[in-house]
Amino acid sequence: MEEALILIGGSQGSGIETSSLILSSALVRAGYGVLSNREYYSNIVGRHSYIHLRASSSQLPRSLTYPVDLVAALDAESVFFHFDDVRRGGFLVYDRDLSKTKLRGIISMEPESRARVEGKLKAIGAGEELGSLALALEGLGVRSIGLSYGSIISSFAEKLGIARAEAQRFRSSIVVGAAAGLLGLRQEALDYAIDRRFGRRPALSKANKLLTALVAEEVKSLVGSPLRLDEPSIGEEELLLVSGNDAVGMGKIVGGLRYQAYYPITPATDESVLHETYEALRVEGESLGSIVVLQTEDEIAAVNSAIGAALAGARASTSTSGPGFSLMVEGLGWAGMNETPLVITYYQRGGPSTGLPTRGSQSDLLFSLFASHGEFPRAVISSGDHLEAFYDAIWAFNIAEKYQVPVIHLLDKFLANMVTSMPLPDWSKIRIERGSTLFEANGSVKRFDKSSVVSPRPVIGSGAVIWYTGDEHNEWGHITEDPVNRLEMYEKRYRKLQLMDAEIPEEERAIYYSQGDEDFLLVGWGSTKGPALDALRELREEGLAGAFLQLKVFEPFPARLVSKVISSFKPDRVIAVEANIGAQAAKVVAMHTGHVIRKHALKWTGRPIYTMELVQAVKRLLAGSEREVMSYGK
Amino acid sequence: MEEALILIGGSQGSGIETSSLILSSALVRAGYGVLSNREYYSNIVGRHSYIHLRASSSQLPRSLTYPVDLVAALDAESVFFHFDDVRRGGFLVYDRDLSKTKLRGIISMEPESRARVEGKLKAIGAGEELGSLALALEGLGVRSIGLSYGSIISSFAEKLGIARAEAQRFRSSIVVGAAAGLLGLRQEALDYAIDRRFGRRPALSKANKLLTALVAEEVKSLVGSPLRLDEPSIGEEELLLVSGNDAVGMGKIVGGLRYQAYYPITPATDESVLHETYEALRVEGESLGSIVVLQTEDEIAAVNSAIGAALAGARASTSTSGPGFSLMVEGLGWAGMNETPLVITYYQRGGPSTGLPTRGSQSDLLFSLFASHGEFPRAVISSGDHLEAFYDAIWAFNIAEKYQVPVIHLLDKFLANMVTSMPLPDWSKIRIERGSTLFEANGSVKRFDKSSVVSPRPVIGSGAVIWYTGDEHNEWGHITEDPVNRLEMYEKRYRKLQLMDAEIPEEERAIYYSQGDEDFLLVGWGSTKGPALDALRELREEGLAGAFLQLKVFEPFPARLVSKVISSFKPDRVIAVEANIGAQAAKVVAMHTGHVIRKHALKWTGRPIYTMELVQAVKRLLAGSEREVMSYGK
Amino acid sequence: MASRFRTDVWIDWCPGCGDFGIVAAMQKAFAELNIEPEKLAVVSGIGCSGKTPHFIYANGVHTLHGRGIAFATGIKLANPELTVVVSGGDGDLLGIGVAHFVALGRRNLDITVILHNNQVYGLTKGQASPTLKKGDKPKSLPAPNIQDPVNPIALAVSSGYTFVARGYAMWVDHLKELIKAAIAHRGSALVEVLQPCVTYNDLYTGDYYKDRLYKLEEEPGWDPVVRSPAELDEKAARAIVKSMEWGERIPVGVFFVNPLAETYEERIAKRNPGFSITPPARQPISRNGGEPIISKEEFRKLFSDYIIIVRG
Amino acid sequence: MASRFRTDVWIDWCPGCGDFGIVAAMQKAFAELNIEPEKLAVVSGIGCSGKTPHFIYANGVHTLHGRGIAFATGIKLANPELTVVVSGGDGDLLGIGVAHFVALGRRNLDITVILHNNQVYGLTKGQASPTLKKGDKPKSLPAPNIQDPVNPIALAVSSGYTFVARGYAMWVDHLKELIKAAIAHRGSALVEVLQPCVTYNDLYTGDYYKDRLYKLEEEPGWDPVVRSPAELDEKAARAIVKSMEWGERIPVGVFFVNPLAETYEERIAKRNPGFSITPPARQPISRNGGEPIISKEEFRKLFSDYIIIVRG
Ligand SMILES: Cc1ncc(C[n+]2csc(CCOP(=O)(O)OP(=O)(O)O)c2C)c(N)n1
Ligand SMILES: Cc1ncc(C[n+]2csc(CCOP(=O)(O)OP(=O)(O)O)c2C)c(N)n1
Ligand code: SF4
Ligand code: SF4
Ligand SMILES: [Mg+2]
Ligand SMILES: [Mg+2]
Repeated sequence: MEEALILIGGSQGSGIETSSLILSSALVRAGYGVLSNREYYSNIVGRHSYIHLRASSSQLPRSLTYPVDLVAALDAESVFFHFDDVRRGGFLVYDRDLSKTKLRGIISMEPESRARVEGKLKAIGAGEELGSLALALEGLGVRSIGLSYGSIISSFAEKLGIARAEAQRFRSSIVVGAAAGLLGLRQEALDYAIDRRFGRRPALSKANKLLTALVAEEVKSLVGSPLRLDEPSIGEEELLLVSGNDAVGMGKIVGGLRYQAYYPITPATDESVLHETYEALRVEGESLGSIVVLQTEDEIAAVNSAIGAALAGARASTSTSGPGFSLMVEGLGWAGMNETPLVITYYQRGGPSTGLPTRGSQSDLLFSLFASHGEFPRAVISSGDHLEAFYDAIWAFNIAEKYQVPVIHLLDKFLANMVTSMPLPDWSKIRIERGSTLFEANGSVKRFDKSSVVSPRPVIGSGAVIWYTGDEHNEWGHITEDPVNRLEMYEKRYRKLQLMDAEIPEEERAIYYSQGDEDFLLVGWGSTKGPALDALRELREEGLAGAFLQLKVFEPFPARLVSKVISSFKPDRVIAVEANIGAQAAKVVAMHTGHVIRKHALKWTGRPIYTMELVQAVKRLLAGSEREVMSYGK
Repeated sequence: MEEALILIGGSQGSGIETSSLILSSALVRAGYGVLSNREYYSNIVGRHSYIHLRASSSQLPRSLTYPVDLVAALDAESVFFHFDDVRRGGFLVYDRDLSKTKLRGIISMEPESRARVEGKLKAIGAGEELGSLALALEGLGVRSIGLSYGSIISSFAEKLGIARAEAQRFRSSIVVGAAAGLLGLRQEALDYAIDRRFGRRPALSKANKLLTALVAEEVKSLVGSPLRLDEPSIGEEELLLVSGNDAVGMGKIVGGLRYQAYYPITPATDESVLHETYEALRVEGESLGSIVVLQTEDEIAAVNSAIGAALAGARASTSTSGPGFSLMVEGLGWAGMNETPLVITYYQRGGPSTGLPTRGSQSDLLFSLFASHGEFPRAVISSGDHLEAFYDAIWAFNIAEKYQVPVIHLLDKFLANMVTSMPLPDWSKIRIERGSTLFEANGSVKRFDKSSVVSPRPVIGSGAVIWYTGDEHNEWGHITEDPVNRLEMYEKRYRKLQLMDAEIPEEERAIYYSQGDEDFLLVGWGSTKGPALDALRELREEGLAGAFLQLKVFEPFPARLVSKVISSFKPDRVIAVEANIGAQAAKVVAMHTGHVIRKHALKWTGRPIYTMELVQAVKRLLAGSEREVMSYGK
Repeated sequence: MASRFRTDVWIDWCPGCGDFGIVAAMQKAFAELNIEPEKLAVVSGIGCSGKTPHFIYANGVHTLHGRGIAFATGIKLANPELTVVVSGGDGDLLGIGVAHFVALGRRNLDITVILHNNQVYGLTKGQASPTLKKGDKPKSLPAPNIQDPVNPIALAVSSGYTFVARGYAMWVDHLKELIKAAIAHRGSALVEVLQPCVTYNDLYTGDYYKDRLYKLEEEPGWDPVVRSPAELDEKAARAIVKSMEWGERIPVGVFFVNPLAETYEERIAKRNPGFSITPPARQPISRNGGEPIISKEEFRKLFSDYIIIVRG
Repeated sequence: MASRFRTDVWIDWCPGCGDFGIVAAMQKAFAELNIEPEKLAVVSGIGCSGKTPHFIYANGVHTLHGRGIAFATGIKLANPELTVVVSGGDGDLLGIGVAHFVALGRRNLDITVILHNNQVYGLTKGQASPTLKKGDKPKSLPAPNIQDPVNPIALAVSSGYTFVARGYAMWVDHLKELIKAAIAHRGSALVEVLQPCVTYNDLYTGDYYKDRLYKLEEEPGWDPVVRSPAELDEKAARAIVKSMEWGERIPVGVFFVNPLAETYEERIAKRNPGFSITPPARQPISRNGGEPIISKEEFRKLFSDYIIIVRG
């Protein structure tokens, strides 16, 4: 097979994240491209979670889709949740010991979900028990592989010479072994992956290797390796295996981050944890610098202390998601008023309010564009994939310092938690641009000199003496309410929008994917990029040729380019693709260009947009529908 | 004269607010309509402040304009600031004792302003001293009336039999007397106004009456009453003399406010102070209810405690301006998520950040529309004048409860601090509509029953048992992450936008002022209404017939009506009039209708839009200009 | 019966979590106090602890991180007839929400706060909370904590809470009694609960507490109650000093009670007697199906200071 | 010379305002400590007090209401070589900003906080601030205050500030010495200043303070310094008890000093020694005019845990 789609399910806390990491590493080691997403509840232990993974022999995957080739379940709940995610001819690996488990016994399943699963079971004529479901699936063309996880653990314990209870700790490796067996993954790759994860604790390495090998063999002996992937043809010699949080975190570090403040929040925290881990920037015993990472008392302190650090000259940022950003907007305005290079990394999750804390959305675009009272320039950049996120993290700092504006780097939970095999960034594309930041200066300086739109910025500690205030101020940074100063200073700041618009190429702010022959256009942003491009590829195979316009920078908005592209299509052939209900990017387009995009493919269940549902949605939209709501995913 | 324009200047803390109140009351008593604005620095004592007042014999004025007929100055700074605000043929009343005061001696004047005044003095050939300026003005056709305030106080002290030092306390009444004299205002009206203000302290009443009469006589003996107003023809028997804060505060009380939380902030506090004063709702010893007014520890507590009160069934609100609202957005989102009838009264001031705390703007429209992460319905209502503000305060509660949405009532500092003579509201227009709020219920209730877009809302304490959470929830208000529930519950909430749009007549959301013969259109909102209508009247006299479209409700936006009106004009004959730099309402129009309004008359100095400058701006825009920036006012 | 206060929502805390004990104690306390679920509001912030209201059959308001007290304040003031209990995490109440925590004490509003002190941010995976001691390194931290802790008891006493106690999540019946006393007390009450977090906190475990906890009420001569105004400062100081005891012996029980202070409700009612007659939230605001309760004539009288009789 | 620290911005406080004394004391203290204005950052919140930085010739950062400490924290951590002084109102620091006030103490970061305690919100026209006592009715209040006050000294000591003092705005030289000591102290320092607000507060006036204030240093036997770890709790408790003294006699001077505690800077440097070599804000982040300081090869090594060598 050219590619494989795998779903691994188990309860929160049961180890499937590690399993997925090992499986992904092994696949990458063996030459495949990998993309995986993790879905989980806002819960520490007990609720259902799963990994949805795509491995490809021919490319680095950029989207996920259903159905999958394999569901490997650690518990009964995963089977009840996902049995209908498997394709005909696909496989289900489950724990035969749980055959008698009844749906109604799964207390961790929310009543709404349980009721629906119940209906589904009825529909396919399955009984309430797991065993009966496995049987019914066979009838539907899904091959159920019931292993006795208990016996596996027993024989594993015996072989390793450890107690059975201790052996249970390794239980999650069963699904890794099963997947490896079905995929025909070579053991060297698996061992490499396990060493990579547990290398510093050889006993764990050894145990995991043994258990996965054992299960892989058992599975192979039962069914062979029916999901064997084609020989890989990707041709990378090394790949990073990173989440979106990691990619941004690394980008910031390369970009010169020296101060990161945060208050814990899903799905942003992991980025700051990476910074904590690398705070000493130690390479072979030598330190390349030091990053201060401060866990603050709240997000208000996070943003404001980051502004303080920026005033002192550090590249400073804070990372958060919606609830945290909502608390940061007053600080954002101060930064805008004081022309401070602040970077806020904003991972959108399902809102409003606490919403779906561990699920994704693209519902904060308009908020990030207009947050805080009054008017001031800002930049808002959204990244379409991990590699973009890496570069954009650096770009955000450059824009912030060159134009002395706050920059919001907009990401989402999808990207944050998806783990991908990413090529090493191209160093020739990376520049550090600090604009007119001054580290040496002397005595009192007009911080807000009106003679240029961007005034030289001596940092505090440079030797200059300067003043800042959130009040309207004169060139010295002292308060003044004089109306003429107000007129000019306000406009000086606002003009930076024009300056950015003039200096940053529109082609970097909106990316047009076209072969020139398309008769419809998808307009999307952020993590819709992958599914949109993949959907277009599929649609083209079916004879429907569409182009993609990726909106990347929303402020300064590339209005001319966007206008040009959109007006080259018939109005009823332009479709906005967004993970929200309001078609927010489409609103921004209308605001800047007057083009009202009337066709929308939307999703707001908190789960990613999958390629196959987007394909369907686009077809229906092209056939006349005005609005398609996607909703696949548990 | 049909009307008079008066400017009274003095330093902050010197009593001009009281002077203006007395003068206004007297004018109203005498049958005139009055509108006045107060400009002041963010300072307690010492900086320059002034009142700009329009009195009319034929109507209740709705805008202010320059030049004025009279500048009456309590101090030298006021003369230096305002000498060029007087029309040719107009009057300056000043303190002759200060003739030797030099511009450079006025330390309270900001350097930017001083430099500009210096230039102006040079330009008219005046020297640095006040006396020299007064002289120069005479040459320019302004009649300078130099009174010795010192001698006035002395003879007043003598007449009253009090010490000279004590007599100084009444100094600010000199300008009242001077204005009264020039206007030929009858003493009965003045006495009435003074009694109204000091009635409970007869000694003060007596003193003020004496001093004003004394000065009025002196002025009359010098120049007569050259600014005598025509016989009034307005025909109201009673009028309210209220600020915008008062109008909103009274509206809320009539609307049933029972809980008001606030944290002090200009220019919102005065509304809450009114509520504190009237918390017992006592009429002739009998109490009609009780309002809890809570000064909280911050704005976060203000908004969230108001939500709590709303859950318990009280009509609850909080009032603030930009910095406070910035801290409220997280709470706003919770209210949206939980379908809570919360009213936030939002007085826009000059931003961004602390900005110009005591000046006005219309720069928070987009923020109020998109504040808080995630998507949820809200209503955003802006009032065009005091009477609207009164009715809208009630309307806001009705919408909030009928649709169970947070409502933002958008006002601005201009309206908040302008004092006007307002007719008593028409009781037949007032309804209290509480929608499906339930005060009696029983046991556990599905608070978010999906069977209707707006579910019945039992208040806490009604006898029901209900749950709320900022997380996505099921019909019972319990957390669920189920994707199908999410799909439906999210849309249930969002549909309220459609429902409001369907049920609230578009004609109440956008008001079209037209005689049917216009060939250009002004589009404005909030307190631009008055200047826009008055400017149109003047323009019509000059043969330019324009219509006015007042945008009143921005969410749910009256897109069809607005589209219809705008498209009935040539695109280059549509002009947005706004007190901001971004033409924010125009952006909202584009977002909803695709109509891009390309001509803008804008002002962001923090001072109100004056009729005469709008007239000029519109003329230039009609003649081809794309953008006119207004900036009149000190 | 406490079961009356159960819901059928599955409790998704980690097996063994101390929060189970807290909910059980709350349910029992409500039952024994004979509170009607309809007249009770349980308000929480965000965190593992924040989920509490969903597990209790009573009006439940699961609010924002750190803001439970602010919501509760509005509920209570709008309808003082309700019993209002706030349940929150240590991060929630003492970190992001500490301004409201302090403000409640200063008001002495009749609300009971139950503080789940597990020394970590549970729901975000075990970061240090404001009560974790400097130098402590529970398993979820990569390096020892470098901030000093806040002391909830001392902070509460000095903020003006008039009932301050500490319980232990695993001593459900003892905790229940503290909660009952706190609710019965008129004024702001804090019950800090030592709550083992089995997943992230391997320092302050059940084992840790087992040998160290002792009950103040069993301490000879311990009398936390302020019996005359003159005693106030001394009793407060003693409570604070007592609260510093943390080591071989850790006290639980009642640290401080001041029954003499006026509640906020009483303070308001003094100024505005109407407040205590009908709760603001339950006053009629309209009549005849939509007319405002204030007629035009009453408006005229109420705001006569603003009205000018024109004699043109 | 203190005049070196003056600016030519007109000071627009009310004539007679205590804030004049505070600025004068600050300027003198800076001069006598020989601090370079270029290496000094004066950070404030919003209020009358918030305007302070504009009147001082040194880097000035006039921030948001309640947030001065948060800004200052970032400045100090990014460049620990700077002297950082926060000047804020009582509403600012103890009301809306109290979470940051507490957090600073918990960190013991080397920042000095000067608290303008005038018992009112000056700039918004005299509402009660968190330090106003219950029952007090200064002329700006329509009715007596109904909330209990917070005690800044007690709160600072219990939050972990390692230098805690109180001065009086009108005793400029005495105050100056306190400020000097606070700045010289390594760690979080609070100087509360009793500051008459002549416009709104007619209770706590110069006259009021005149006969009541006394200096702790003149009190026989008063020793606020913690000289060994064993003394810590006792000295802290004594400071807190002392701070409750408010009536016929009101103490000013140093309440508490703990020179033994590690500063936050030291705590970080332990984990990350690079921090104390070059301040983060002053480290080069690029070379050759734009290349990142981290080369691709170094990136590969730094993040080797994330790199997979493909053996396809
Ligand atoms: C404004 C905001 N910031 C951050 C979060 C993320 N968050 C959720 S729970 C939590 C901490 C919970 O810790 P604690 O209050 O101690 O409660 P526990 O989970 O330990 O019961 C945080 C930071 C949030 N929900 N809202
Ligand atoms: C977020 C926010 N809320 C409210 C205000 C309005 N405000 C300005 S100054 C002030 C109070 C100042 O009191 P305090 O901190 O005691 O300082 P003082 O004026 O007494 O020196 C307030 C509430 C603001 N600027 N920002
Ligand atoms: S993480 Fe800790 S506090 Fe949260 S449920 Fe688990 S054990 Fe309880
Ligand atoms: S209002 Fe009070 S604190 Fe503010 S400047 Fe005047 S006297 Fe000083
Ligand atoms: Mg906790
Ligand atoms: Mg103050």
